[in-house]
Amino acid sequence: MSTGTASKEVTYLEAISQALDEEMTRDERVFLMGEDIGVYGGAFKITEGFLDKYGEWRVLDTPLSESGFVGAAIGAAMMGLRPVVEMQFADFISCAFDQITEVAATNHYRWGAPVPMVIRAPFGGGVHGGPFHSECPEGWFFHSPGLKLVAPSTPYDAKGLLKAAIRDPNPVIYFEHKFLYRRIKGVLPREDYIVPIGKADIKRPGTDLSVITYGAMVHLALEAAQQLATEGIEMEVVDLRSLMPLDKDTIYSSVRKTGKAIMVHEDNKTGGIGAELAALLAEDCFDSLDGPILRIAAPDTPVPFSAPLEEFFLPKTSDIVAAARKLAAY
Amino acid sequence: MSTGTASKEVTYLEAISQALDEEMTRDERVFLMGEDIGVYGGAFKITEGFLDKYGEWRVLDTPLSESGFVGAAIGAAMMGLRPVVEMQFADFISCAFDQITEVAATNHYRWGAPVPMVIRAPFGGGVHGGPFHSECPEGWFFHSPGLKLVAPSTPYDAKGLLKAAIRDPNPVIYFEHKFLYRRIKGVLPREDYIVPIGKADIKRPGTDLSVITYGAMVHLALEAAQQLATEGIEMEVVDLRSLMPLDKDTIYSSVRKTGKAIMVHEDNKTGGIGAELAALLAEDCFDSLDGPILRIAAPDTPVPFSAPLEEFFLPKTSDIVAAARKLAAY
Amino acid sequence: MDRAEIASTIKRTEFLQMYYYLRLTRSLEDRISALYRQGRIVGGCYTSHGMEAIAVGYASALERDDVIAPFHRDMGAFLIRGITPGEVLAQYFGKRTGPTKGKDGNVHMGDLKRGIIGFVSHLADNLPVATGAALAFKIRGERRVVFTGTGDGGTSRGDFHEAMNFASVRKLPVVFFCNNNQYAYSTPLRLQMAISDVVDRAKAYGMPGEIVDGNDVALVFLAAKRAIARARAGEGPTFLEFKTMRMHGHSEHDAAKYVPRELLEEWKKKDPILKAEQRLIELGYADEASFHEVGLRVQKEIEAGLAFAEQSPLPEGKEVLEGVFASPEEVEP
Amino acid sequence: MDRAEIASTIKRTEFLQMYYYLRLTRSLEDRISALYRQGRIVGGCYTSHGMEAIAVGYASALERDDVIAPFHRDMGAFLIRGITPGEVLAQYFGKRTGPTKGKDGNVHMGDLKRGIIGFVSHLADNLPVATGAALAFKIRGERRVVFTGTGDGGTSRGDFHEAMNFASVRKLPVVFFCNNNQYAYSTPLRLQMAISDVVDRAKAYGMPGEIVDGNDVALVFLAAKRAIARARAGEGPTFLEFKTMRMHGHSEHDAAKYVPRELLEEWKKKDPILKAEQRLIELGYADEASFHEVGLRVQKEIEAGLAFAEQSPLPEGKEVLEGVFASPEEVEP
Ligand SMILES: Cc1ncc(C[n+]2csc(CCOP(=O)(O)OP(=O)(O)O)c2C)c(N)n1
Ligand SMILES: Cc1ncc(C[n+]2csc(CCOP(=O)(O)OP(=O)(O)O)c2C)c(N)n1
Ligand SMILES: [Mg+2]
Ligand SMILES: [Mg+2]
Repeated sequence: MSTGTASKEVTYLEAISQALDEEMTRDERVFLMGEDIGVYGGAFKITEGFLDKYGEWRVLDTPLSESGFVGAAIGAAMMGLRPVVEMQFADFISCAFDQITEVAATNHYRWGAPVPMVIRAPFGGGVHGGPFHSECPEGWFFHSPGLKLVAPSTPYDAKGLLKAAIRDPNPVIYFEHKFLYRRIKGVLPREDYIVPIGKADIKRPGTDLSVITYGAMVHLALEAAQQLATEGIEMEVVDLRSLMPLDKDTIYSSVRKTGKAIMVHEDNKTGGIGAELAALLAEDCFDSLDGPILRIAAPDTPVPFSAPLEEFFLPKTSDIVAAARKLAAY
Repeated sequence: MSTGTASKEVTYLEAISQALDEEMTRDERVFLMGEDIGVYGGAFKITEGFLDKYGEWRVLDTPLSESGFVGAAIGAAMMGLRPVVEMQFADFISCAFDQITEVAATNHYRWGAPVPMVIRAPFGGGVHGGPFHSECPEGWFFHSPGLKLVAPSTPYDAKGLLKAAIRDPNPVIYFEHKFLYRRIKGVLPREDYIVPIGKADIKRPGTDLSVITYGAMVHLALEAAQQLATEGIEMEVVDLRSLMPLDKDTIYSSVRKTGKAIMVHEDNKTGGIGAELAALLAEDCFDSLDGPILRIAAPDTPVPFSAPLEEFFLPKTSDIVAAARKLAAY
Repeated sequence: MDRAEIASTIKRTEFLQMYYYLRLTRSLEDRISALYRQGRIVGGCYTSHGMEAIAVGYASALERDDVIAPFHRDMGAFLIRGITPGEVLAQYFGKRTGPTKGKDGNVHMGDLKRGIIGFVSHLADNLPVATGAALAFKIRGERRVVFTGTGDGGTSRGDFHEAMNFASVRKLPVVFFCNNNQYAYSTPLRLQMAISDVVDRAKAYGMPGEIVDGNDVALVFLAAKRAIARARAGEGPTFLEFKTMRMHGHSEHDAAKYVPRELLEEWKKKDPILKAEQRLIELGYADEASFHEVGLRVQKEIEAGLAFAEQSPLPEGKEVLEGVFASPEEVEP
Repeated sequence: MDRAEIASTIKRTEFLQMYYYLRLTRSLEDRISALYRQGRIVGGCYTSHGMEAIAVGYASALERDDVIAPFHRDMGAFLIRGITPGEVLAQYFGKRTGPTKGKDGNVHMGDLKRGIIGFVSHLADNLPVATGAALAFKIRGERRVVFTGTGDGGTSRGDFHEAMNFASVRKLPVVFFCNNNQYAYSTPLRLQMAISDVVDRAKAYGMPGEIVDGNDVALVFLAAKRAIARARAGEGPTFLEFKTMRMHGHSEHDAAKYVPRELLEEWKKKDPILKAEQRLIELGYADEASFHEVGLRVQKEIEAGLAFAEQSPLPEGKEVLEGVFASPEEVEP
């Protein structure tokens, strides 16, 4: 999938690297911390070459201690720097949970000190990573006031949202989907741009129903929409991009237009972001609803390792198509 | 509020103590770990006298290390013991988050070893505890497959659910509401009993609408129901008791009967358990709904310290009454 | 350390200033305890009674530009950094004029302008944060130092380990202390760790450590000075164990029956204010009359503070909704 | 340690058994690496190449009833506890006959019946868990011991600290080791900690520690025996630092360009299999011919295992939904 062909295409992964590189050049307060991001360039090579370019005090390899370096990022942010920390895999964010939810998230509320920092969290399955290299931890942080959360689905959004996150005065968790790293390409503007936090994007307009999703699932939704179009069902694909804050305006106006909504995420179903979306619609758009609000999500289990299990676990394009057909006919 | 007067009443707090005491006597595999639970009897005195009765190897004062002792409980549980650990305040459970969600929750799924343990988490506000002695952390764990969660509202449920939790072969987080400790009394059966995990309880039947709630909010809902009855509105009060698994049968049949539902919890609104309940109803009971699904919850902020702030923050009986009136008239 | 040595390293005005803060801390916290017993303060109430020399000593050793990430028994440090008794009492009353505007309570006071990183209840959580502040100074090449610490109990937490380790690896300008008052709530040291000197914890990080009499403000001050100088010179972190004793219950609601009375009797003799007065007299820096005067001054300031706090407005309920997120202007210079 | 001393403490059969497991580990992991390069194994692929003596040595020192909570480079320990090469390969293939039935991958193999606590990726998480298993033995008065460890990197995590501390305070029957192979992924020891011997970490807990040549299976075995005996006697935990070197990349995808070639050359000479063969010959326990025979036997077992794994069924998709919760029967005796 690509968003253009005129100029040189970059991958989702390269878009992330570019954003980091440009922000570090633009603003000397920006620096990076994480495991193996220096000489190794990071587990996914996002920061390859950065150590040479920016030196060991702006590209810090840390000891293996997520709580320690997230805490350090908070302190550095309060002193005026702009730390961007990398979780080697989003799964390990659980080790820093306390610092994120209790310190970073509440700091400004409690005593007014902003904590402008970014945590990059490579998340998601489809890479045969098993239970601890595939997690979607966004649901936990979605329920932690004081954090902003973003999850881009394209190179354009990946770059623009990371820049916006770095420039935001608040702690932002940036969920980058590992499955998309090298699979999704696009052409990026030459000039500096950001994608504002809190704005969803209609990735495909439609009139019959709305699918609301984010991350890797956006591409499944687009595939599904294409299939459905051949059957005469026009599905609107709303890419949240920002999970916190939610762009309620865009979500509500889409559903008010179509009257029907399907939430799709790769995260476990129960208590996921889809639940909040459904609840918002059931409360605020009830009169516009022409059918039940459906959710498609992973079952409530850890992410399994074996291929047939992971295949079963992950939401599929066909799941979206089937749900959309059912709902369209409602 | 009391559930009987014939025999001696016990507080919610005493009911918890009784459950622990009786289970320790019944089953020598049961033992306790936590900070200051020994000679001090626990911050809330739940285990007062236990050290003398059961000795220092069944009532273990631990170093100040939530991750360490939760991890230790997991190991002891796998070796056949039945640990019950106390968080001094539920707020500090964030320090043990990784052990709970990554190890305890996934262990049986991944390699089949059961982890029969209980984490007692004194939670909730209304006690002027400020941001770190008032939290409702249940939403995070609700989104972590492999954990069971319970939250009793009465002494009867408190005792019966704690016994059920201790006898359960899985990790169970037992949310005990600090505000109820000494404020709620009831008479308990003489004989051994449990309240099964996964069963909600209709605390007051009604026909016009359903309020679905748990913990301290149950008492506000009951007060609201009483007020509403004087206006001719019969509100059914569904006390979830178990947050995971949810008793969908009871919830659905209540809402199918009344056609209207209000979710109430003290936890932050966004991404709380109320969102999942609303989503379930919007998906599975859509045709029975005669109005929007309303949610009453704390705003999306930390729990503030100062009296007028906390008063504003916590859901109130009047909020429930107002919402119910609005919904009844829908 | 003998008289001459101290006289040559601590100036009279410096010592008198510390004495003033010892008395101010003691009197302010005694007043807070009394207000608590009267039911006029809700929520937790942790004091540094009998341990005042630690916070007063280390905070006096810092420069204006330095930063503290204090601990729940460091009232003296807040006062020295410029939080007034009135603000402290406003904080305890949940008033809008307290440093957290009623959002948070008691010793959870933070204020970047005064170089104070706010404390969170989760013990040792502020150690990594302090380390990060020191990292910022190192990255920017500033000669500023961060002073942070926790209790003996707090040293058992993982965050203590991760912070100490990272600070050592990167030789960050941060000083860690442990306020070893023998107990963590009811838990005695022997159930907290299998070592008798907390300072041994530092060996795991190749970090120099020192045991200091935490009840002697002069010694605390000088040890802090040495550690701060080391940090400022780029030589890395130091760990200071201040030996002391918690003289009240964990919080004012706790009668601390688990503490042997003899232990308290013994430590009462080592009271830091008494000790400071002995030193001041020995040094010829002050006499009984001046102590009395300080007492009067302190009382007056506390009464004025109390009046301020009482007259201050409570926040309005709807202020709950303010401040979850920072706005861009707050971070731009 | 000289020949006579070893001869008097390690029996011929014991040593030959360890040699067999060294060879089995090496060959099995070499085969796994080859399969990985052929694209037949997906997911992470971490081997103990060049470090086999550690897991083989310590697991050989344990009794049947003891328990291990291993680390991601402990293949030898899995094999000694009875996981067969076929099961290992089935695990790597995601087959239903692997110890996790396809739910989890690679070295994440657990089986309570064989005394193995499964590994989770989050480094050091299994240390508190191991401590808890030891606590269970202590509470029940059983003379069983738990053996657990992590890498040099893993010792930087808070959970390492909390586990070591708790085990020491309660003198639990657990042995901790650090597999110090100089690197954590690409991170060299000097960026991981400000000490050069990881064993210094133990001083923070008042725990005895020992540095052991991790490439000499005899020395590993004997050090493990001593620590296990101490634990079994109720004298508490020990920390063993096994000095070694990671000879492959972090995972098979990693070319480890960040490791100086000379370092690898140097350590190649200390290969644990070579070292074991030298010892066996010196002791008169075996000769070249018998080494060759072991090689053949091992190859045959691996081929059989591979056939087993290949023929084993994959799980069916819907098995995803099974096993989130345990049923009551599973915990009742
Ligand atoms: C992570 C965490 N767990 C538990 C608590 C509850 N708690 C508050 S203070 C305290 C004891 C602290 O002891 P210590 O660190 O020695 O400090 P002291 O109060 O003795 O000065 C405990 C257990 C907490 N604040 N944080
Ligand atoms: C908490 C956590 N953070 C990050 C990782 C990713 N990771 C896997 S292995 C590894 C390096 C481990 O180094 P070490 O502990 O020295 O063991 P070694 O691989 O060298 O044997 C890292 C960073 C992880 N597994 N767990
Ligand atoms: Mg203490
Ligand atoms: Mg290593």
